[in-house]
Amino acid sequence: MDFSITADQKLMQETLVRALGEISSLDRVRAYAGDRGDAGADVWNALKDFGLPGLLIPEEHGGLGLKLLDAVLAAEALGRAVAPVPFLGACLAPLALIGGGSQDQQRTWLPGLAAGDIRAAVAISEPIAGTRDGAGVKAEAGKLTGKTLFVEGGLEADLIVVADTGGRLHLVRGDAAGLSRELMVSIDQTRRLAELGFDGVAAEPLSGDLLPRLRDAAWALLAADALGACDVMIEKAVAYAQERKQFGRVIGSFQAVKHMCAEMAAEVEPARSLVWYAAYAFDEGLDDASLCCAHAKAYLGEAGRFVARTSTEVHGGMGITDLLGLHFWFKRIGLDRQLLGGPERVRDWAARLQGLAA
Amino acid sequence: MDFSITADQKLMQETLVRALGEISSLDRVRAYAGDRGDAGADVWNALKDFGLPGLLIPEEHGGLGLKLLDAVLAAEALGRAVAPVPFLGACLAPLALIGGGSQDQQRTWLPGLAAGDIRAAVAISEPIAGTRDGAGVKAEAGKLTGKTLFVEGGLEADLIVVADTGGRLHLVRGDAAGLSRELMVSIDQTRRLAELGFDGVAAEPLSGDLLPRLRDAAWALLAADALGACDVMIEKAVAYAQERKQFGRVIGSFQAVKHMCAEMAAEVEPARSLVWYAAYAFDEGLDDASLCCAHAKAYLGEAGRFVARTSTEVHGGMGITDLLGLHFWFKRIGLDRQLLGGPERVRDWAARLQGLAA
Amino acid sequence: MDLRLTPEMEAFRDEVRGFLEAHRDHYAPGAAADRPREAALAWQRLLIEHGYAARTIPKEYGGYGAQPDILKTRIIAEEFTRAGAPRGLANQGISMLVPTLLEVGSEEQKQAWIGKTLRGEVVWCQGYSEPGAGSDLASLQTKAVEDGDDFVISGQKIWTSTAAQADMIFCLVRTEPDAPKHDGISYLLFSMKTPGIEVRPLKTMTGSAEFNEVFFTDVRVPKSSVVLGRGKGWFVANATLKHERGMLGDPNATEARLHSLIELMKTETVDGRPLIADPVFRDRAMALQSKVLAMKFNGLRGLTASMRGEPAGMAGLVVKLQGCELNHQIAALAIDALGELGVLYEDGPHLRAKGSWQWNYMFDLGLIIGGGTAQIQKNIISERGLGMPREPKLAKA
Amino acid sequence: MDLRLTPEMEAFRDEVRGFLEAHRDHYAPGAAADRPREAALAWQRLLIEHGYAARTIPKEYGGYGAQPDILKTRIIAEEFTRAGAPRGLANQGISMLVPTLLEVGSEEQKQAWIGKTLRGEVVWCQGYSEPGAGSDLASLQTKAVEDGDDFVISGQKIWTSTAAQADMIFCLVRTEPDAPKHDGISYLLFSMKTPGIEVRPLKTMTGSAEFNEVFFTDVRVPKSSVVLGRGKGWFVANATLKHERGMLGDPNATEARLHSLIELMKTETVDGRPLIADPVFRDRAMALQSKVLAMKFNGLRGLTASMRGEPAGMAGLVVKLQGCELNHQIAALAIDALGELGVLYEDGPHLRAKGSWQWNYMFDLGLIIGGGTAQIQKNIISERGLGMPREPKLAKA
Repeated sequence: MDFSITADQKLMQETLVRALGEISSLDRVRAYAGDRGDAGADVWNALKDFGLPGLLIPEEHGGLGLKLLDAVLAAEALGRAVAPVPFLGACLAPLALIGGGSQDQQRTWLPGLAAGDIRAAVAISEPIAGTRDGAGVKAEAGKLTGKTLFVEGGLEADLIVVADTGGRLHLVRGDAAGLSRELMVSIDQTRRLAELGFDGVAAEPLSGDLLPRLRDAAWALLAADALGACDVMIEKAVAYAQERKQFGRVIGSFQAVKHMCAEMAAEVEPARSLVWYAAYAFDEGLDDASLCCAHAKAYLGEAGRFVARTSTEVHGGMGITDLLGLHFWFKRIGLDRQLLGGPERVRDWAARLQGLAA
Repeated sequence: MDFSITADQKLMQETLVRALGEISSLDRVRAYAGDRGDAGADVWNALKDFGLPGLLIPEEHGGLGLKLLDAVLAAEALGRAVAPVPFLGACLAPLALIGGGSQDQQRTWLPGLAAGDIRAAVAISEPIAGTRDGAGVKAEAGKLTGKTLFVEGGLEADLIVVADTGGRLHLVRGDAAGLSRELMVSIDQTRRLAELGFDGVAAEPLSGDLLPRLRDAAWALLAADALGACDVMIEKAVAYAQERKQFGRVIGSFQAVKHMCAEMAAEVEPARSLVWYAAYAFDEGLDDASLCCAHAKAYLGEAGRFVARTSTEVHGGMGITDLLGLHFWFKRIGLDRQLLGGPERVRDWAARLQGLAA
Repeated sequence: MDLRLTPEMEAFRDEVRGFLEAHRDHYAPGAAADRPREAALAWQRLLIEHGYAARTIPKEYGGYGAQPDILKTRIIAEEFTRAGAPRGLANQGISMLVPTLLEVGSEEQKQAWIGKTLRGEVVWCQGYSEPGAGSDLASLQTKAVEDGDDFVISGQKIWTSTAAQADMIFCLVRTEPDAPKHDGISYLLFSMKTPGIEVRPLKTMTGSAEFNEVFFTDVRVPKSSVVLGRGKGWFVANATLKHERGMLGDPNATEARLHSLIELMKTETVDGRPLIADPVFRDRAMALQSKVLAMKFNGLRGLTASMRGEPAGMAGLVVKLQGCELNHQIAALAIDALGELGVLYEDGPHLRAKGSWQWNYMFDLGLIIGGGTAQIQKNIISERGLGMPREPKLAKA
Repeated sequence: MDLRLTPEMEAFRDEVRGFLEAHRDHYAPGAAADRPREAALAWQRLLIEHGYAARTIPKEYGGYGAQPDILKTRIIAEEFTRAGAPRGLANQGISMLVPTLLEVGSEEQKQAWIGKTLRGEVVWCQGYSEPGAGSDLASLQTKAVEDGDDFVISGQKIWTSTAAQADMIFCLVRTEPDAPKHDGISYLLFSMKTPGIEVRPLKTMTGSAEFNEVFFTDVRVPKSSVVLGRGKGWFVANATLKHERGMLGDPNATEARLHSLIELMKTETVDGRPLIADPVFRDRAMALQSKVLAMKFNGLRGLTASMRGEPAGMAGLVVKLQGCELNHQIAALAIDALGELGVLYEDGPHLRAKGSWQWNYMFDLGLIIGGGTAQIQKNIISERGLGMPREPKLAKA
């Protein structure tokens, strides 16, 4: 029985965190945030060296052949660095191809995805988080029609995994005729969302009932991203409280400020184990995998909001300025909370899974 | 425009509070709590001098002819003193008789009620807070059958106003054949609840749709009772924090303790105005009376739980002992929260009232 | 308890209503952060003339000269809201400097500034907070060194809204560096055109620059700029801060926000179902309604106390803490109920209410922090409201 | 991350399971607060013999003498829970005194007390807290004055569970009144039959007396009762408190409580509809489930750290604060979901689960306060976990 990450995993994560300190410095994040034309290609390219694009792709297709637990550790590092990288597609598209793609489809796409030369996105918002603004994609005779919203990395993707309104998955090429893409500006300036329009777009179906698995993985990854961002917000609050003086003493010596920091840590620390376990259960196909992925997402949604707000408060006025840039983490956590379902919706689903709701 | 209680009302309330310090001292409350045979007759009799039994009964019938706002101020005082007095029946039965009783019925009951020689209770739990354990009373051909739960003051009442499952009200004499009463022991040892059984009990119907009005008044009164109890719990916490020393200083000088007290006060203070307004709106027949009575009940339910817990925490270990007796207030607030509907149920009703829920 | 209005007050209400109907063509809003345009200045003059702005400021200083009557003030506020009429100019000069000068200014200062400020001819900004002096404002370090008939000012201010548009600044500086910290501060009035002043916009998390930093390098102002006297600045500033606190946590605005939230939840749908049909979100909306109503009536209670010249007591002390939190929570629920749509911001066809829910969510967090953090508010409530001990003095390290 | 068990551990699990099946007739619970009866003593002896109690205590002191193996300990715990088998004696003597004596007791003390305590032949109570010394335990005032070969003890202890049933007490007293407060305390072991000891039950809000007050009037005990040495009591006590902290916040128990809550919500109805069908209560139950699962896996993570001899760090520091709060919240939801039925207590035909939800709601609040209040826990998390400053020393008044 070993409830911990391995030394290798720890090293991988630490190395990634250190590297992201350079690759995705606050200055770099700022530049990306301020320029919609900046696709963050340098950041993506630097991450290729870590094999990040191929993390979940089997070695035979040029990937690292690792598991969701590893991807989750990487997501934590990306969240820490508020890295301008869409990571959901890089994890979920391979899962879809491996689980439901033909040998042909796998051979066509996986090597390029593993190398990071092909970028992927997944469009699964409506069947998971609900249909808004008349969105939803219909599949008929190999053609997709309709629109789908909130596609992380959808603007630049060469390959898009699209869920239709029935929950079946389809592969769409980024250069397919009839496909349109539109930026959806969110509070989080570090990950761009897209609206995708389909006007009779050619698509290849994937086999099997894969959407639940994509959902589980996505929830664990978003939870991990928020976890990493929360850790940073707590660290920054503690550091600021030990440095900032008011009334002749560091504010971190005021009990109210100490307790705010303690409450953040107490909320977040147990979540780490939940996120790890959720990914492990996913990898091992354990019975409670779906439930734990859902709870990880819901827990971090709530804890994230608390930490984002409380850390900002500890920073006082500085916390709300752009000078410090704390808001990049605040907003990253805000998007992690809502994307693919807010806590209430995810919990409702957890209840359904256990037969507690109709 | 005058949003305040009058000097007379203030004086009445202060006098009552002072008198209850004697009538319902903690020792007296303890004795009542410890002896199920103790009916608190002395407390009730002492309150007769204040006209409390006839507060809402017109002067022509021997009462004070006052309004719900006055009753609410009295309820606040009773809550402060955790007085072993069932007060709901004393307010609601007259409202029912005045609103829906015949002249005969009014003449029969109101003078005795006003004098406090006749005790009344209202049995309205099921149509308001929901049916549990198969409760509910059916009316057929002037006879009541079934059972009703959670009747405050139901054990000793000479007159009972009973709501049937259709929400119509009936008058039942305490000595009616086929009526049975059973104590329902709750956490709150200062007000006894009863289960009433009806085995073809003779009853006189009251006319009109009075249940909503009784509900509004009951909610305002329970909110006021909790408000009074909350005030005491805050005062006791502040006093204890200024007297108890640990680490060489009064604990009230620790910021964490100060902030706990501040948070209690900040939660409770606005509620005072809400409770006053709810009662005023009830008295004046304003459009938002029902809504505000509901919100007063819900608000104090939530704030009450927070204050009960937080004040106990400020008292440390002493807070949970019987020595200090703080728990009498804790439990009083606990019953106020649940009786005739917890906050969630009351809010659901508030939403229905505004057409926001089906 | 009697919330009815007297016939006199009903008549006053009719009068205000009549004015607003008659002058609908003159409505011209003057945004707080900008220099008012001519139409706004004209509207402001009209309002002062009729006593709907600067109502209780003496006539000799350019006001309307009415006796304070809180109920009339409230009726005016209600009728303007009802008519959708702009309230006239609202800026820190009017809300903070004018009351301060009335209280402690010299006759010359009153004559020089109050009228022009009221009419919008002079726009002010506030120079209080510094990077090192936030909650602990009295530790401010911007220094003003005596040089002949002048002070020479060096240092930095922060959180200065309107600095770029302002003609003048009312500013706290340290004139007596050797005095105890509260006694070494002076309150100066000087032109923002004075050489040596640099204004840099301060962008916040909302993405816009609602504030500025202001840098002073050897800024020379005459000694006559001092209000009340050297070393009296802390006293003067507290008179001003008192006026600021009243501005935060307006229950009518909060009620309007809740109303918008409920409208949003009635009209927006997910999976074809209105958001309000979700019992979890609905329950949260109702819990917020409980609090909004409580704050509304708490405000009326405070108003009655003010009308009688009584202190508002605890009912007043909790307004900032509870009011700001409530606004923040209303915005939070809107975001949550909107789901993924709730994260949209700035522009785009799916954006709701121009992104104002997210904007409010962030800006309100700033208000929770600004003007006395929630922690400072809790100190105040426990110390002034509950009589608990002040933070004890520390032993020297 | 590998939660599978090795074949060796699976075999061990089978062994435990086999034992429990074979000895079903011997099951005999020994309630924590009472003196164990003979059947419970026999069961305890059987458990020690097989290594399911006192597992890692050396054989020479009456234990089983196994090497510490946290995983085996956990397997034992799981299998006993699964079988519904009583865990053997759990009292403060076994959980706190025995580990303390093993760490700092003299050979003679170990020989004298450990075996008897493990076998339940001697029952202990704990004399730590005093009315004036709660969070600030080191300020305790019960004094022990030297008189020949004895100490003469006067003072009062509080929160002493099992005091009425106990044979012996381990007790903190002040032996050196002039020493700095942490250095003047000694840790004594003495008989509760000693003349001059009076035990008064201390009733709490639950209505029962889970604790006692213990009064000492000229209680004479030999100096040889001291553990480790005079003035070393604070050090000894901290060794003991460390063991107590581990006892609070058991995630398995919390998980079982949540399970009961959900069962309750599935079976209870209002207006004929199961409580779980109410989306608002259901959402709260699910939010609690998020936290219960997080605490469960946090516990496994801590277990792994312990198995490796690594400190549990922040994952360990938060257990008491979060665990106690979670239990309290589970009880609160049960009460709320039950509506008016939720307030019933003590007896009566409508009472659910013998009133245990209300009992837990109150008792858990006591646990939030006891053993280091939530405020003290937050101090510890911020200081030890986050490295923030300790409460600064105050200037002399």
